[in-house]
Amino acid sequence: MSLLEVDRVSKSFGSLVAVRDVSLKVAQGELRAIIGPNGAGKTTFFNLISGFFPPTTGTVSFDGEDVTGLSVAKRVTRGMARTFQITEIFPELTVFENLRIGAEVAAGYRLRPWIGKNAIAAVKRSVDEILDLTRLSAKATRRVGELAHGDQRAAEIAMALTLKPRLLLLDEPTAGMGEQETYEITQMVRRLHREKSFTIVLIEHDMRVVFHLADRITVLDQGALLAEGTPPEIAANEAVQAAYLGKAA
Amino acid sequence: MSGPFGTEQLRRLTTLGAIWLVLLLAPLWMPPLGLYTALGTRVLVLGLAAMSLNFLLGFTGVLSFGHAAWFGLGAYATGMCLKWFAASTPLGLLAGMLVGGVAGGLLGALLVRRRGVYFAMVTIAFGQVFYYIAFQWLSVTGGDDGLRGFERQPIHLGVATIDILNNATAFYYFVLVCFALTAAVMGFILRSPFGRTMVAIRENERRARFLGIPVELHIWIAFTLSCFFTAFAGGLYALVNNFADPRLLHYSQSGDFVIMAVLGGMRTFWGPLLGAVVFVVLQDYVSSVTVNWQFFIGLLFVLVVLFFPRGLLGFLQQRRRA
Amino acid sequence: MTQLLLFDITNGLIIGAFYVLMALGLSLILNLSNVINFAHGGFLVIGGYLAYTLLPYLGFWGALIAAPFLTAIIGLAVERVLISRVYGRDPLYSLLLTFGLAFIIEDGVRYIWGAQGKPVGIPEFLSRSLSGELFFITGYRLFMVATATTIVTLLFVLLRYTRIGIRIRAGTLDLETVAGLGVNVRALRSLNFAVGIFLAGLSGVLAGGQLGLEPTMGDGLLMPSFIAIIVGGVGSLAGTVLGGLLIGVASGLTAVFYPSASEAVIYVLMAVVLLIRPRGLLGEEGMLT
Amino acid sequence: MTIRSGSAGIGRRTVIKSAAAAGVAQFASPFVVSAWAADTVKIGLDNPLTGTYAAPGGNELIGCKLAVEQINAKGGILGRKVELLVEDSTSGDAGTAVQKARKLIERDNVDLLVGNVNSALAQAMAGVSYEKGVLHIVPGGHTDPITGTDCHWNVFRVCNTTRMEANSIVPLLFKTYGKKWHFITPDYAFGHTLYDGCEANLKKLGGTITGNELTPLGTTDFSAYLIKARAANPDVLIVLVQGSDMVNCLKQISQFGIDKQIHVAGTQQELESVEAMPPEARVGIWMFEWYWNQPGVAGVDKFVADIRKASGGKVPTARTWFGYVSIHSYGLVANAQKSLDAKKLAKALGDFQLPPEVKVQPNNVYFRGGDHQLMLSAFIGELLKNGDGDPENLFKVNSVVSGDSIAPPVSETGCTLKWPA
Repeated sequence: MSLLEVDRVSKSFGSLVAVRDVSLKVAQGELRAIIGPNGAGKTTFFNLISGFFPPTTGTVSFDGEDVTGLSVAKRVTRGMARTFQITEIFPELTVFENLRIGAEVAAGYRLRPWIGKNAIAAVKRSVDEILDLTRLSAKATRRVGELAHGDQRAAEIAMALTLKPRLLLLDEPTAGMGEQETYEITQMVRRLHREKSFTIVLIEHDMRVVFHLADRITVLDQGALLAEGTPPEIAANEAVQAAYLGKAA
Repeated sequence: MSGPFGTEQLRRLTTLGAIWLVLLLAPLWMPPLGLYTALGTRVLVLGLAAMSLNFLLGFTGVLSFGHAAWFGLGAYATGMCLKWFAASTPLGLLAGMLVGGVAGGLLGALLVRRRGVYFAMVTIAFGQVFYYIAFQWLSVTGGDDGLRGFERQPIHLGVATIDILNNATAFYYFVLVCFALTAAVMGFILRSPFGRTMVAIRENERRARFLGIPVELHIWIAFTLSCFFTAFAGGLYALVNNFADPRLLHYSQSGDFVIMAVLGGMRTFWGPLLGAVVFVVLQDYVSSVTVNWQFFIGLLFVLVVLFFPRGLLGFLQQRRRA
Repeated sequence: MTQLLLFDITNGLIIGAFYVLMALGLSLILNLSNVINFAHGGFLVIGGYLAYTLLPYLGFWGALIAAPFLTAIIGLAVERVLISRVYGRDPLYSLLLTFGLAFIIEDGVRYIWGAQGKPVGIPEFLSRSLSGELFFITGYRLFMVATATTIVTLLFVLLRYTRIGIRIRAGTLDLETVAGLGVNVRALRSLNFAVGIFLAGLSGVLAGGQLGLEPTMGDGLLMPSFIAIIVGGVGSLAGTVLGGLLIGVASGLTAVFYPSASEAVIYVLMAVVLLIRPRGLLGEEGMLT
Repeated sequence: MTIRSGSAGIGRRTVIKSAAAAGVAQFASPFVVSAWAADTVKIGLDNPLTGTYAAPGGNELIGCKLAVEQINAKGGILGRKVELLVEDSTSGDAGTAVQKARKLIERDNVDLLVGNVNSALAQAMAGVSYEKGVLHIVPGGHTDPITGTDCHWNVFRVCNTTRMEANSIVPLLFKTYGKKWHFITPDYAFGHTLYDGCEANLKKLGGTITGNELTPLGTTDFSAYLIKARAANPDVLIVLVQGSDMVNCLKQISQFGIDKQIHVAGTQQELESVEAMPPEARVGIWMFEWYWNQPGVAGVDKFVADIRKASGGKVPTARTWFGYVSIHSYGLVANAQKSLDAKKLAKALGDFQLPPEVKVQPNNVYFRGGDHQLMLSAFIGELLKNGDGDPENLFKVNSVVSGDSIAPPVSETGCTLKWPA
């Protein structure tokens, strides 16, 4: 049975319909890419899944539970974590401090006025683990605001990881990156998927990345579901080509 | 992070040591400078209020422009408790803290969804409600004439009794102890996981939310705590004057607290205390020199906003970082 | 009794009309520049005193026109030199800045004109009552209402049908986009601010005819207009008008039936409104939060 | 650093620069403060100079300054120069007022504390002066408790009690205007006691009260109250509000033409307020606590002339006189007793008769020993729409009632002085 199940969700702002009757099933351990031309409603769709705002119609269920009405915080505790197209971090804090907040929340300490030595040690351990996993250990004491764009993106993903998510939602992880950075992030996502077997849904523009990573691909166009399938299937799909070429032309 | 959260242990300890040394010796070094103990006491109390406000403003990034209300409520409650219920200073302070804090907490629940200017406006307006209650409910508050007829009571510690009423120095140290305790609690909270979520909200509310922090709840808690601390300071202020008047709840008082916090450096823990020192001493001094002191205080506001937005300590830190 | 009630409601509306005039200026500035102008009361006082000074030379009508313009010019200078520097920064700073300005203005006025109150004479024919029965409706108060009504109408026409006005309204909703369209936002804000201060000055002159001028008279009038905006709903000028009239009537009535709450009542009103409609009566979702 | 106008009679504003310099000097050298104490007699004035009470406070300051200059010209007190340390108490912030009182007493150790216009602040200050056992004269705070239920051995008051005001004028108003009265009363202690005084008198005379409008301090628009008052249709509308409230109230009364239909009058009236009103608003019979135009009374002309010199041509008001009296009475007893001991001087001030050049009015004026209240006359008369002879002559005095004839006996004030051992 699938971990994430989106059933015919729509979202309209006033007269504008941003997402129309889109459904999606993501299986445990799968890496799903969502693509589509600009304005296809990818990010809006993401926001519906992560609870940024509620859908106008339709339901979102996570691990068999209907989470449509749940707040962001509740979804996070259920195991959903996301990143944003425009990096969202705590610029004034160091990388370590950034991650520690996530780790403490995940450990259920967020309301604690104090935590014991062991707890502190445990938090540090999990943070170090993730720093290591994301190759950020060397920069742990730097203020995130001062890091390079690529590292900031990595740090944001690392923060999401501190939540020990069962589903990782990545909104254009390679946005605004150079060749090298893109390669590194791609490798990182790959590791997370292959080695740590995270279930991941990502929006991506860079087709190389998509076809390199994705198990399955969902294509949105003008807010509606255009196609879904394995990379080869999508590559062969005329409708998809039309949509992209149409946009290109 | 800064202040007591500074990275280098040593520097932090030395600053801490210096601050406490200066505070402890105040009664010795102030008179020769033409200052006086009572002024020191007042600075401590207002400084504590500014730090309490900054607990919210500087570390959660939420601007309340109505904190005078909780300050004043604390003062009145303390006064009334001393006047009508029990001639006990600690009890009075406790009452002040509870009344101000609870009132703040209740109203806070209505406000937490607002942000920015709107939050500021609504806090001002609600603050004024309490101002006018104090101003017009004569039978209880004494109205414009203020609440009189109570005195701070000696402190009984099993072995000895400390006369904080007639001995200005003794009272200073009493206030200093209260100050130290509250500051300790604040510092403690700010270093806890909860404290870190406050900073997270200040730094990036959206990210905080998507790290699974229920932002409204945390802002509300921070606001309420801040109200408790402020009300406690208000209680102390009632003791300083043996008097409470509506002016304490007026929004211009809130303005004073905010400027103290900003002037000293609102991203730092001790900044507001420094701000209070500068502000109170300056006001006390200038208002003796010229009838037009308000002009200079106003000018101070303008200059701080234009040239020291990060405050004195913030300014120093930038220099250090650079 | 019912007649008394009627009188008080009418009277409340008259008072409200004045609040509206002052609140509109405040509201304009808040909406476009996201600045709560604490110094608004100060500018009101300046307007009043300028009128007092000009009166001997220009007469009442001359002063009525000239004083607000001079105030607006002062306001414009202040905006260019100081306030424009905090646009786009944390609202904290604009609050503190105008807060300080309020101090400076009050003290400046006391320095120039003295602490002693000053009378502003008004034309004889205006200072008479309509009739013995409706004694509380004097020519002057009618004139105030008329002025307020005219200004409100003008303002709304301006905002609906002129290019500037439409830009100001658009800017209120989404400044970035407006800037994107190549509108000179800085000039737009300055103009808007000047208009706001003009209204403050005008209120000052009108108040001078009704009240004794006094350096501190600003504070007393600032808060009600402030509440008018919150009650009416931040971001909505129509709301401001409604709010102004409402608190006018509210304070007028309580003054009669429960005087000891006559000041507090407008805050209670506000609290109630905010509980029922967090955005204020005509405030729209998503504005200034 | 504090202004020491006594030493040179410097105007307050001109002092800034020099004062600032001196201030630096003082911060620099620890010994300045203590150095002062020895050679001069220090009087601390802690009174409003900003806010709503800035005008009366400013006038009291002028009176104090003149007195200090005169005393110094005559060789000071006990041969020592008098210096006046001026602090702005603000108009309503008790915290500041108390702070300044402590500053003056603890740091500058003044020999006499003077203030405050605002009764509430005056009482807050009295708390400090009593605690420290420093002689304290209240020039212009009217609420009764200061020399009544809350009286202290070290506190003296120059201006009237509200009860004296009521007693001085109510009978006359009753006789001239009629028996049905309606009140407009400021809603704080001063107003309440004043109203009670009037009510008591009126009851005694068999008058009736059609209503009492309690208006919050700082009310700007009185229309609602006036509508109600007019509906009650009394013979007299008594206005008890003070300062700018009084100005606004009378202004609106005249605009509504109420003074054409009902008699308008009140108890205490001050030149500061009258000058702030437009001519048409200057109506009715009132009581002044001192008035400058007293043809043929010893010392008045000289006093007026001196004040005019000091205040850029403006005449002294009752406030100016309060300040003047406060300082002089202290100087006189101190020199008479050859001492600065607070208790000794307090004893001596009791029943101390002011000499002509200080009281500047016909009747006897003295501090009553029992409650330390000055027995000053009430000047009863009518407001003049326009200055008669002098633009500032806006009041026609009909009678000058001596203080002891209007003051309730000490036994009724509720004051019992407790002297320190």
